[in-house]
Amino acid sequence: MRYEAPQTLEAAVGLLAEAGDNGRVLAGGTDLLVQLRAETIEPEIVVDVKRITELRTVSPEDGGFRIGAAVTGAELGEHDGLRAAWPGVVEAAELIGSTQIQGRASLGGNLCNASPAADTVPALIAADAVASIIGPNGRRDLAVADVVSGPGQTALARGELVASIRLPSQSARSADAYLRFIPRTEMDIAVVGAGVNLTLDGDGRCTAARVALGAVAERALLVPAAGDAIVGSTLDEAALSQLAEAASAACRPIDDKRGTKIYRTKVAGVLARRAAEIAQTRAGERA
Amino acid sequence: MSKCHVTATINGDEVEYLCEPEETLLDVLRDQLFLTGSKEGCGSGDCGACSVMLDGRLVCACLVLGAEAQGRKVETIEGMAHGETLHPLQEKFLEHAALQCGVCTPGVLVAAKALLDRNPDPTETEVRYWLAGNLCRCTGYDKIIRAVMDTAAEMRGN
Amino acid sequence: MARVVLTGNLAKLADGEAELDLDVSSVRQLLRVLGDRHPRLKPHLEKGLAVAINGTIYQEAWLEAIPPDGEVFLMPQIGGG
Amino acid sequence: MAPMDGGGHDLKWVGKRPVRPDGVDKVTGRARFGADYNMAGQLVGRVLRSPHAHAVIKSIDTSAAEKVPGVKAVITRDDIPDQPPEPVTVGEMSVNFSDLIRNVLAREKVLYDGHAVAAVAATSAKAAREALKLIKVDYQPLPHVLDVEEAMRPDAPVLHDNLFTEGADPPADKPSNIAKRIEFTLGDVAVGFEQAEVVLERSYKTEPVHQGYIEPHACVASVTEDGQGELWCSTQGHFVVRAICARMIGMDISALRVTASEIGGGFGGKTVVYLEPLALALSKKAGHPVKMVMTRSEVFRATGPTSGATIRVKIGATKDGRITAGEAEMAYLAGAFPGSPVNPGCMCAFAPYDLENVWVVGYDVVSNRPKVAAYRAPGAPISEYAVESLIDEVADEIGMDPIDFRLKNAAKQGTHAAYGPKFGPIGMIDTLKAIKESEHYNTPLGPNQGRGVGSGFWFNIGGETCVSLNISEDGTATLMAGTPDIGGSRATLSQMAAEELGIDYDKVRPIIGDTSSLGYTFLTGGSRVTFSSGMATVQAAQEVIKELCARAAKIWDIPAEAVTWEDGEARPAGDNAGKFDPLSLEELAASAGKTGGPITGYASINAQGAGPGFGTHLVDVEVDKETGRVTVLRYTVAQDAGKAIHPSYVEGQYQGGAVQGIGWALNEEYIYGDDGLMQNPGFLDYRMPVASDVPMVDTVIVEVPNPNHPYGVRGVGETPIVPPLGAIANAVSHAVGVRMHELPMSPPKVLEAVGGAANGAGD
Repeated sequence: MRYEAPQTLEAAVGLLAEAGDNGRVLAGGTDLLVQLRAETIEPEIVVDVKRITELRTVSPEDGGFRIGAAVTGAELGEHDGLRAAWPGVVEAAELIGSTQIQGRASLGGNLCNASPAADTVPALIAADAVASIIGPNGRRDLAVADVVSGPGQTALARGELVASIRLPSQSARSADAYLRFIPRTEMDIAVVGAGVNLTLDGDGRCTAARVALGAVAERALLVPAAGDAIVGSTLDEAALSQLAEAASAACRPIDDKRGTKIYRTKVAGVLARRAAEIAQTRAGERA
Repeated sequence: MSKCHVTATINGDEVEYLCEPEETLLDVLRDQLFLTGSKEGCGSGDCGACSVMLDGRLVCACLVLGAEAQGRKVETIEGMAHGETLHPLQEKFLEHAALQCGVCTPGVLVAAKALLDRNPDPTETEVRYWLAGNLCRCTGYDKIIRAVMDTAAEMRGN
Repeated sequence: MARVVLTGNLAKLADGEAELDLDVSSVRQLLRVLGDRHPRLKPHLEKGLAVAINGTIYQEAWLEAIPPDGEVFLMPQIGGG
Repeated sequence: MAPMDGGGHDLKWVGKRPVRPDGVDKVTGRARFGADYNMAGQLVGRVLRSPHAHAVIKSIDTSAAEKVPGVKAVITRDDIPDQPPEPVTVGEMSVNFSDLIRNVLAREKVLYDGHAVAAVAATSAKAAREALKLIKVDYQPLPHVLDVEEAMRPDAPVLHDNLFTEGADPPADKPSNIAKRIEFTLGDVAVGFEQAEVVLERSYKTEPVHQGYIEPHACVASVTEDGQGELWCSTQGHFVVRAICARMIGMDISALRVTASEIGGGFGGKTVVYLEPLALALSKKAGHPVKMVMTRSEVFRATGPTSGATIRVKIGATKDGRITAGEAEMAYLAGAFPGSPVNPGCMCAFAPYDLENVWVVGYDVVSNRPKVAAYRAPGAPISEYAVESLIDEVADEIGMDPIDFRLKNAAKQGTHAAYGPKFGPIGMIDTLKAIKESEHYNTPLGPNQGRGVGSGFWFNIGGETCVSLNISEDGTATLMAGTPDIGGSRATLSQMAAEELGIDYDKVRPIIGDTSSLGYTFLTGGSRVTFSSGMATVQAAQEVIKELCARAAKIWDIPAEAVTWEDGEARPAGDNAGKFDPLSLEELAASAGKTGGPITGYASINAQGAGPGFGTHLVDVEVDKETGRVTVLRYTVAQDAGKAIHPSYVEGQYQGGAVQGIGWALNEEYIYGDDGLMQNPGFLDYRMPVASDVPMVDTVIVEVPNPNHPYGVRGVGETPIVPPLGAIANAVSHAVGVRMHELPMSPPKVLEAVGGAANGAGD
């Protein structure tokens, strides 16, 4: 195995393109090093992207933010502006692993590891985030919802990597929230995750909502029916029940060591509802 | 494949080493530099026994490649005491009997110091969540949490 | 005479004779007498047993004295974690 | 005789909380654990493990592996001689070497996922890894069985065709997975159930759980050309390791010197050998030292755990709260080889209670899982969980406070234990009263919260122990014990030595001696160290004092009997002895050469009369009825320590045991796929409690002195893991209003119990 730590995106892309299927991107390394050790992957080259400035920077952009793919969870949590605008995305990032993991695990890594249970992905989908991808053929944008295609599978072509993720401008009376369920209070992989991003009007009526779920299908899902269930409502009991039902109905989970189909399906509804209530409170506070 | 040549600052001293590209920082610390205070409990970032500071960030040394430390600052448990003087956390851990077997202790201390350096007045809940990545099987955490809280109080001058 | 009680599977190996009155003054003597009386017990007696004499448990203690009216229980050996 | 607690003597060190002697090493990273030691020229040893749950090994071809540059030795079943399948006495243990050898390195078959098949030693980890990949093992997979009830069925795949049920009536005529049937009877349960006004019967199930020590197994071994061996390892008992390894490798016991490293947790799981014989065999073959360290995955797949079990319990009681009969039938998973702790499980099941009629039956059952190892009060938490759950349900049924119900039936001095003998002075009732009177028990609960009580018992043991105490020229003392110190025993032993000698605690420097420095000493386990090594320490100190008095007598030219030892100095026993200025330990030590040579004390004993341990735990939980999450809100432990030599370390044992119990009760379990392979061999998915999962654990140290120990010590290490399972199960049941009968009470199971999952969509 070879280790390279290029200073520029171009150099990183060049190394990855040259390596073909035998190259891996090293951002935080919290998944990659585990896979290396278990010998589930044996790449010829590992490209450490943490010395590339663009990938390590959070910058305001068009009222929103551009987050470098190698920015860590801890750094997101320490960014006051981001935290204020997108508390759901930040809380999702901060839920990944321990304090130690937080110091390393990156937003881009969480996305590209393509685990169906990744915490930030439902939050990013709910936020309608867009990934900026760079590769041998230049840059392209792709909605985060379309980056992951299945467990461990992404829509990235050979030699491509995610450079940054753009969060849009958050409109007034809008807020997001993310909740996940794990058996312990920390250190587990999500059994279910639910991200909600919603907008209220002056009367507290929901005018737009995006609900996304994690760990209930082969990849994180946007559940339009769950969002539709609360649009036009004040998130009254009936609307919330409908949201929960729609969330549960969208689940197509598996039984595995972390949860059962029945359990995940049920709890997805519970969490989606609870996350919606948190987002509602936050949005209300911004009014 | 050739080894990586790395220069890093470890506990304040400049250190040079050669490592295999797949070797972790923990392997380098333990096997090459004989800094065996950092322990390997899992090798997957789930136990925190190898906690070290990397450029001021708390990390698991088992999830960092040795090569990544090029030009960076690493602080380990071996650098926590100064000369003959223990860090207040080390003193309090002894006073509170906050260790039994002691194998998780170096990692817990490094992590606890990272917390108090950022937050001199943490709540019990904050201490518990901050240390959630440091498994201890002996103590049930009670005396560890008390020792950290007591150190914080003492360092604040209470 | 000491009152000797065999617990657990030991009683079965002693042909159901779970309680015996024996004139023995030490654990070693007790084990010998029992082994002679019930040969099926012998391997178990040799493998190691716990002996409770008036409530105090002894393990591997051949020389421990058994008082004349002692209450003696033979039990499986106890280990620990 | 040393002063007993409450005997009017002021204790200067015993009962205080001094800093442990090994403390600074442990907070600075200096302390050397199993993997922290290296020998010059050492090779890296690695193990090839079975990818099957059950398979015949048709052949093993190591030729390609041996050709890898840097590989110095490869060992398989052919490198460790077989031994007959019969128990052999090793120190205080009875060991079946045929099974042990097969567990350390598979022979005819692999019996579980992770079973060791071969091992290599190479100059680098890389070469060792590459060699493992080149070892060709031809397996013929066989059907496997994991579950205890399935393993007991007549049509189950049989693991060992030479295993016939011991204790079966009539005798077994064909092999099965049931290694043993045992039975304990007290009184007549039929009569007891007739006297009962309420009879409840329930079945319970627990999953195997791992000891979960943070330090993986590790060792370094060196065998020289003249057959001498050195072994450094992380173990609870280096004398036991020596005895077992010497026999396996074919060495004289005295030719093998074993040094116990600092040990990063054991809880029973480091009382057996895994890597040590392999490292010795590899070293012998390679002619170089070999270091071996397990990965966490290897620890989970191939070491420990303790049994999972099914337990049926039946209890009869009168409406005024007197238990008239208790019956239990339990089957414990032993793993791949016989030897589950079902025996103590049966004996402990009803031990906290004063019952006239008890009938308990147990089965030891093998299955395609790693062979169980001891885990804190082996067997007791499982059976007592079931009994404590049903006791609680009976109390509910007759409308009695659960503590009052237990008080009415609690074992006390003179009670015949359900397993036979009469208890001496014990503290069961004291622990119940302590909990009943606690502020915790008298604090109201909130919505969705439940409170649970559970009691527990463990025997504690003594055993063979050596301690030496050498007085240095300056009057300080070095104390050497043979019991590895896992949780602060160097402090407690030093406290007792200082107390006896009348010198300051920090004038005693304790170490753990290697196997060549002391006589045979049984392992650290069974809660025996403060009891047994403490007893030996006191005896060694008494011997030193006797010698000191003799030296003073010589100096004063008076009879030795005319000298007494008080406050660290020799004094004339009375006016008749003559008038002399006292001689301090320091003075006597300084002149030791002139008065007959160095002053030393040595005790080699077989400590008897360990004091039974009883505890009662109280826990409050809150249940999220929509997700099934159980949060432990508050926890209090009361336990009889006999005498707490160092109360902080006693509290630490209580707190640690309680939290291990919380893990066992709520989330820890082995998850296997249909292929029989373990799916969660790591701390990520084997969910031990983390700091944010648990509250502070309050403790009440009850002290009913053990009359068989100079300071009244009982063991305290194991009892604390017995009550939590029942206490937590009872609390969860009270919070959700439904009785659960299975551990772990993980969120999906709790949600199902409250009916939540049944309402959900999905299939």
